[in-house]
Amino acid sequence: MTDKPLKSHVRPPQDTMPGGAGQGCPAPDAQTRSIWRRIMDDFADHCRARSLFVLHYCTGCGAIELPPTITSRFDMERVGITPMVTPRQADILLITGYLSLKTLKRVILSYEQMQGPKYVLGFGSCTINGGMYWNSYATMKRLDQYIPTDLFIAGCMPRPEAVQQVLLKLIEDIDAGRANAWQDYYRNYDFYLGNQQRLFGAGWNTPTDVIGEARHYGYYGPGTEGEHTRLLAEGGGSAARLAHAEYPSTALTGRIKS
Amino acid sequence: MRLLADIVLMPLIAFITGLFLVLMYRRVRAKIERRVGPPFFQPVYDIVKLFAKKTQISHGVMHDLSIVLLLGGYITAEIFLPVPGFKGLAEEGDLLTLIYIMMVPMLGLALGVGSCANPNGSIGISRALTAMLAYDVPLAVAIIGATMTYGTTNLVEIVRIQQEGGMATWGIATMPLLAIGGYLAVHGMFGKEPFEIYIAPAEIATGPMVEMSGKYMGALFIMQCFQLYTIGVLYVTLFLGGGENWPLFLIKVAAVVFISVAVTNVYGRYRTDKVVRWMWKWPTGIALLGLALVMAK
Amino acid sequence: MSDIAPKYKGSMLRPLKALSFLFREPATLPMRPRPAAKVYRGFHLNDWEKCVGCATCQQICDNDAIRMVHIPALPSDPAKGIRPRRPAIDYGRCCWCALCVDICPTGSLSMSREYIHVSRDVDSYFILPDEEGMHGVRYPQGWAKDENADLLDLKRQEMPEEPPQERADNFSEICEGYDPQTAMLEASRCIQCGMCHDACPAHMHAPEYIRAIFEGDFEKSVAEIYRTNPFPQVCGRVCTHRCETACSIGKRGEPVAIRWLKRAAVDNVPQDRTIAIALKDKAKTKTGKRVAIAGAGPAGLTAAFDLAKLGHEVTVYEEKPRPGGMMRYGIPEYRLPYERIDADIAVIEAAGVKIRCNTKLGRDVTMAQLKGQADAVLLSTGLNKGRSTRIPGSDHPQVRAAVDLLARITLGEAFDIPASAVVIGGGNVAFDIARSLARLQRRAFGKVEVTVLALEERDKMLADEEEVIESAQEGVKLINGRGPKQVVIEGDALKGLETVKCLSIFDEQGRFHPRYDETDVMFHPAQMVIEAIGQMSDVSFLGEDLTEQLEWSRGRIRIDEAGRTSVPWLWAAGDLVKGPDVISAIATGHAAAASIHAALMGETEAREAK
Amino acid sequence: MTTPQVPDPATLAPSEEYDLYFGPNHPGIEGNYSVRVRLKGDVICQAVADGGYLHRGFEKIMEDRLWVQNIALVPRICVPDPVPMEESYARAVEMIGGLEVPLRAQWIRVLMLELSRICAHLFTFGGNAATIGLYTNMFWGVTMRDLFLDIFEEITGARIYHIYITPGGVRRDLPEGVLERIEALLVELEERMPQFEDLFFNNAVVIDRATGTGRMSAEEALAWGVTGPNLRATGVASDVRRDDPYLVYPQVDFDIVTETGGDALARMMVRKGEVVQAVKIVRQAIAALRKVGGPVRCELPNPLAWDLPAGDAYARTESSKGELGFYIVSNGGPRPYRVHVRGASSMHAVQVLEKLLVGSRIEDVAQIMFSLDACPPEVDR
Amino acid sequence: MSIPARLNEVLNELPAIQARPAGARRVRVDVAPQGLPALLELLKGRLGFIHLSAISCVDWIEDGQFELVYHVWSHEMKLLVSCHVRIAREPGVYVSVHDIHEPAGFFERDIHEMFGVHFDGAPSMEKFILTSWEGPPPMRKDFNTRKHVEETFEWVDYRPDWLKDIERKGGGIES
Repeated sequence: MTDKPLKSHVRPPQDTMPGGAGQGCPAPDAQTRSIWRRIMDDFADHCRARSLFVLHYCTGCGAIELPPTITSRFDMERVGITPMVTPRQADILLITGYLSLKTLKRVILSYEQMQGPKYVLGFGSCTINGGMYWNSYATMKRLDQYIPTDLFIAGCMPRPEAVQQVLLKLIEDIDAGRANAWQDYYRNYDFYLGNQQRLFGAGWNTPTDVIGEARHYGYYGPGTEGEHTRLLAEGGGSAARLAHAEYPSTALTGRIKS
Repeated sequence: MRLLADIVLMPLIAFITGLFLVLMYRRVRAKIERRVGPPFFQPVYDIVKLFAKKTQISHGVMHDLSIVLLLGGYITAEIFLPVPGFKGLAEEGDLLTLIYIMMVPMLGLALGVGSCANPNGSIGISRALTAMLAYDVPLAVAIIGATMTYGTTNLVEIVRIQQEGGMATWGIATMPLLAIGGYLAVHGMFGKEPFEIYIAPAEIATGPMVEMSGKYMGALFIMQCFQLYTIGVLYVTLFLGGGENWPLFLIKVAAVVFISVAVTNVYGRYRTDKVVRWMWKWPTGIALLGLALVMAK
Repeated sequence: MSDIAPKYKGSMLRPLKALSFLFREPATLPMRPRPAAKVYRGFHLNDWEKCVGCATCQQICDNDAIRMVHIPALPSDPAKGIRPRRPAIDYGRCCWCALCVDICPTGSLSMSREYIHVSRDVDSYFILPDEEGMHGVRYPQGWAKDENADLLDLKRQEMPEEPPQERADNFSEICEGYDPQTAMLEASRCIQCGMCHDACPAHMHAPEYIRAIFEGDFEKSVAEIYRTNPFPQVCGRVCTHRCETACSIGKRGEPVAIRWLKRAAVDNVPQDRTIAIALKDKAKTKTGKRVAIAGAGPAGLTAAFDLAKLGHEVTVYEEKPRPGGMMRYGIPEYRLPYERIDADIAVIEAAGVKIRCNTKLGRDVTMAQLKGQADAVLLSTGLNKGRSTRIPGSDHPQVRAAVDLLARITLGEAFDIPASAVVIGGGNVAFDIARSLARLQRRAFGKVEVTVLALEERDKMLADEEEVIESAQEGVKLINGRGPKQVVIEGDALKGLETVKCLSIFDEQGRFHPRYDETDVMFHPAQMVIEAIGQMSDVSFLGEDLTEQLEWSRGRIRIDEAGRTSVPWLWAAGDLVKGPDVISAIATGHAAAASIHAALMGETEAREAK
Repeated sequence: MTTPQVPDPATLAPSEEYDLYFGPNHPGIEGNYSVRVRLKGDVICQAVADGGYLHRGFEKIMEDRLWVQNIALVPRICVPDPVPMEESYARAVEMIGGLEVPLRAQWIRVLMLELSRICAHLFTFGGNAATIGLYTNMFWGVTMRDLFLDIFEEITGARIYHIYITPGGVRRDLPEGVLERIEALLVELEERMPQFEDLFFNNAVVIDRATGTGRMSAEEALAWGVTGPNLRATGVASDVRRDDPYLVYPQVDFDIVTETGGDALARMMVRKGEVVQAVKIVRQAIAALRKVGGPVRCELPNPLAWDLPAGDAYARTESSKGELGFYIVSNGGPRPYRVHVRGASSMHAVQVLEKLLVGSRIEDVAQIMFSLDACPPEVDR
Repeated sequence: MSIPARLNEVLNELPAIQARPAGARRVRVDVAPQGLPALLELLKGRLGFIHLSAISCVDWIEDGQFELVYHVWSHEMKLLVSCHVRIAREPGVYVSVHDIHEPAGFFERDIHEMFGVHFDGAPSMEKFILTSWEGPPPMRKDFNTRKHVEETFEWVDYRPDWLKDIERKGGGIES
């Protein structure tokens, strides 16, 4: 917690997440694409919506309702949802409730290792405004400050049917091309990084080169770099990236592929 | 020209059949687990989704090359398989060529995983190679027995012999012990429980696949389709009389795969050393016995 | 490991039995939400009709998930304990424990069986629950409280009382008061919602002094009481306790015995400590200002106490031989023993207030004299004359005013105790005189013949419920729904009272305008008829000049909010301006004192500024 | 765009040692937990448990809440088996405050505890099977458990976090007809048990994998502080329900299930036996509840003004994982002065696990952890 | 409720020990800090108190003391003895009983990171749970978690439509 930047982090104005109930998050370039691209994208979205791999990571207590959701009684494979083992293979990151700060680091790491399009679902009160553990020194309070979150679901913890509904809603959003919150991580990386640094100190760093990826994939926005990302460079840039050993996850890292 | 068409069509048919086999695998599994299972197009959705990923992590040239080897190996293998209505290169190649080609993907995978620097992947691939060593012994015995029985290594010839003689000349009738031993080896080749040591999610986090993402993962999914199909066809060719016509042929292939994917659901996985010992004990023993019978004839 | 023979062998074939599930029905449920269980703890429901905005849910909430939202459109009624606010729930905090439901004093909160809310809009997780459900779809009710789940204690601690046979012929105090232990138990029932504070005319800090009692700190409790009320002994016994009417616990159960707790607080602190506590914030310096107060009732003495504490020199003029006003001369001793009034007044006197008794305004001292002696004058002479029904025969000498008789009883002045009497009126004063008379009758004749004739029906009585019950125990008869017609006089002797049935009391505008069924006549034989239908003031002492100077409004002196009259040096307080009851009198006393102080000090400042 | 500095096992000589992080994001880990293992080949030569991923600071935030408010917090300490948490907290408070729990409430609590034990064990069967690739059993086990969760929902209004047991009793009486439905469910469980036997407990592959895995002797187990089913699997018949009985357990007839193997298999078998015993206890509770009436909670003061007398108490409960302890200190105030939770897994999820892993192989890590039934949230608290 | 004779006998052998029954199968023993290892040793050796159920730490900040409570259980006697020791809050150092009861290692490590009590001779005093925590030991009474949270995190400022509507009409959230 040393020398944390204590500035209040207001999301930059070039916000790509208009929010609003049911509005989802349409891609910014939705109207400018060619017809052929649109057909292709619609087809891809159609398949994406029907094949979702959930990262097998029990981050918090809500994970206890995942086995029922996945298994026979509520069988989510009916809509193509299966658990997957590593962040590399997964599409959905379920944040099943509270995140201790120690876990939050791993979650951010796992999230960065996932390949876009990727989706984050926040379970229950704890991910929205601190929930049950609002006065605990050990847990984070608002998930969407640290990683872009597609949907929240009310409950403590949400029961399998509720999990089912959030997944169905996500499918609907993907199908309609509205679930693009993940691009916001690239476009407003400075915002997210700033909040992360506030918790983990200015020396916080991850093995993934988010700015480089943003440039490469064309998600670079005015909010990608800022005062917080400068701290990354000051810390020695990529050389200061944390060794995997300190923040283990099943997946390691690799290079950007065109 | 005909060859060119075959080269395109045979892998395509293999792929489509493979998709059905994957669907069957997942549906069977779901049934035994007391649930409904995935929708009809699930295998397609999965593959398209993976190829439509917008970001992609690579681990270097070897990683990319491995995918080429992986898919290339199987696509080549498909062309060497004797299937009804297509000639491909089945006439030119033979059983041994096919076996060799079928090893290529695994080696390709090993190559790719090696460049990922993930210990889980490395352990997985070493396990996969160990498993290969284990099931290759009974498989080799079975193949030797089969070639001795049929007197040829030419796959087209093997199929022709069985089809001309009717069901009584099918490998499963003429050399039942070899067929059993061979089937156990094939089950090992599928990599299903109790021999599913190199994926083992709970142990090494899916082993070789741990660093695979997006298109690479998609390639592995396609490989799974080819794998089920290829191994199924190989067994059908050796022991079940090959394909007289497409419907019958597909039924046979599906039956071979079905038994394997059904049985896998009721066992856990053995340890690596136990797999080797078991493979070298039971299937190999049975196959050797079968071989002895064949030689005695 | 191999040294132990394996106990279990296992089979390769038996697991294959599981393959039979290939041909069985799956256990999978249809892909739609199931209806939740009958007691499911889903989203909150709130019955806005029942909810009073007491915020108890907010207090019990583990997670600080409940916020009270002020909604101007809702009715607000402090006297009934209703606030225009409702709980809003933050589903970014809620843990669905339903403790808020279990504690809700009104029972308005419950939980529905609705449990799905999916959105990426964080704002949609903050909701104001009503009966409509989270998405405007009514779901059946889930978790609601039952007897076992209720976290509140709806029964108050029993007040030990003298049994009727022991108290019926004497004037000793009926209620014995809580002992400290019982008081603490009773105090523990309080949920600190503060409705009592809002309802109290004097805005007493009831939650604070109850909390102090719960903590066993009676001295702190007394200190809290003295912030707003210098008559704890009196109010602890005879207050009209509007606080208890407003009490949230009273919505479903018996309200917290706030009045008895006040009594318990002062009863359990010695008098010298009480004085020390009450005078802790007394000003060290004198202001040199003098204030004269006419009438040593609760309003006058309250103002006197406040002003004396602020450093003014205060003199109170009282017509009767002892100070206390209606508290002493209007309330029977069995309800409020005289030494209790003395105790409260002793504290006030200790603050430096001078009380001159037997000094009747207009007779012994004039208004002009007062004005000459003091910088400000406060009138708090109260309502000292009984109202008359003015029915035929009401001018007979055996038709008496209740206040008059009660004062005589206190003064010990003899009067002929009638063997039978009827009391006209249904308020507390009617019962006071009826029960006093009953005691005297029992002492004199060994039997009781007192009848109370109330205009109201039994369930709408103005008097306190315990008055009605206790008087019945003591032999007082009560007849409801009767209005007086005439006093029956034969010759000079009063024979009794004729009454008619009362059909309705108020007209459409809500004004007092009773309608009678003149055909339904009843005769009540009695030797004495007592009128207890209200009091009025006698302000003849003002003198003509002053009466003309003053502005009047409906027979009362017109005053501003703080009690100042149109004459700059004159204030008025107590029953003269509001009430009649003790706590309102105290409230007006405070207001007048504050106003007088501000005026006096303002003058000083203005002078200093020059 | 750099790759991290991690030794690549493929480039190391086979004799060299390397570290492998097992978890927290790993399907072979129960919950959110991590074990760093040092491997030589695929044999573990050192294991270091790394917890705290589920740390919420319960003990601290409980000091910040009223006695009654804490009932909402306690079940969250151990998610798979929440009822013993509620019971322990309530009992410790009752011990300090001298509260008498009505007889009916005691029986209801026994019913809840044993149903929760069945749930937890069914869940563990499933997890245990999944670690060795027998996913079918996991699906069956979780599905069976879900039917019990329906019963919980019916009684308490929630599937997992029941918040039902409160100091002095339980929050509300059982709903109409629930006893019959429990009975029917027990019958169904008994019908299913042979299927589990066929698939899992008699499966040669499973037995091959579990025999000798993570073995400890009775002496070791006692010295290491192992409790519960894990201790009983080494042959020590120790059970808090018998040794330090609470509620109406002295009146309950049940056997303490023991095994002698001390390995993963024995632990599994003990749990199987305990499910059978739990069914027996639930039946007795149902019979008793049909006879015993009366209130289900003693009189409690207003929760907003409840000062528990000063004192301390240590309540022990037999949870599905072992001995669960709640040490509560009251300084006479409205909130606990100190709550210390001895998670039932604190021993076998950390020290014991570290010891058992040494010398075993990488493929057995998950199995050992699941067979010990380690519950990370109650270790991290 | 009384203390079993066998236990009394053993307790009498040690100086400066106060014991009293504390409920069914519970005995509370207060012992001076230097006497605890001997007490545990004796209980373990003579009466079979081999199971260390837990070590609890209580921060009596007003007394400037930490209270350590060792809960030991005897499978033979079916009795739980809670041994209470009070040590000075500063510097907060005590001895490890790991050599007598192996489970002590876990609890001592836990108390070390939660309260900052150092145990001499413990096998590990490394952090286990709070590996990335740099603040004071959080279970100490002088660490205010609510204050810490308010300083470190921000809450959602909800602005739903219904609230805006009410605010327009002059209402709003009451503090």
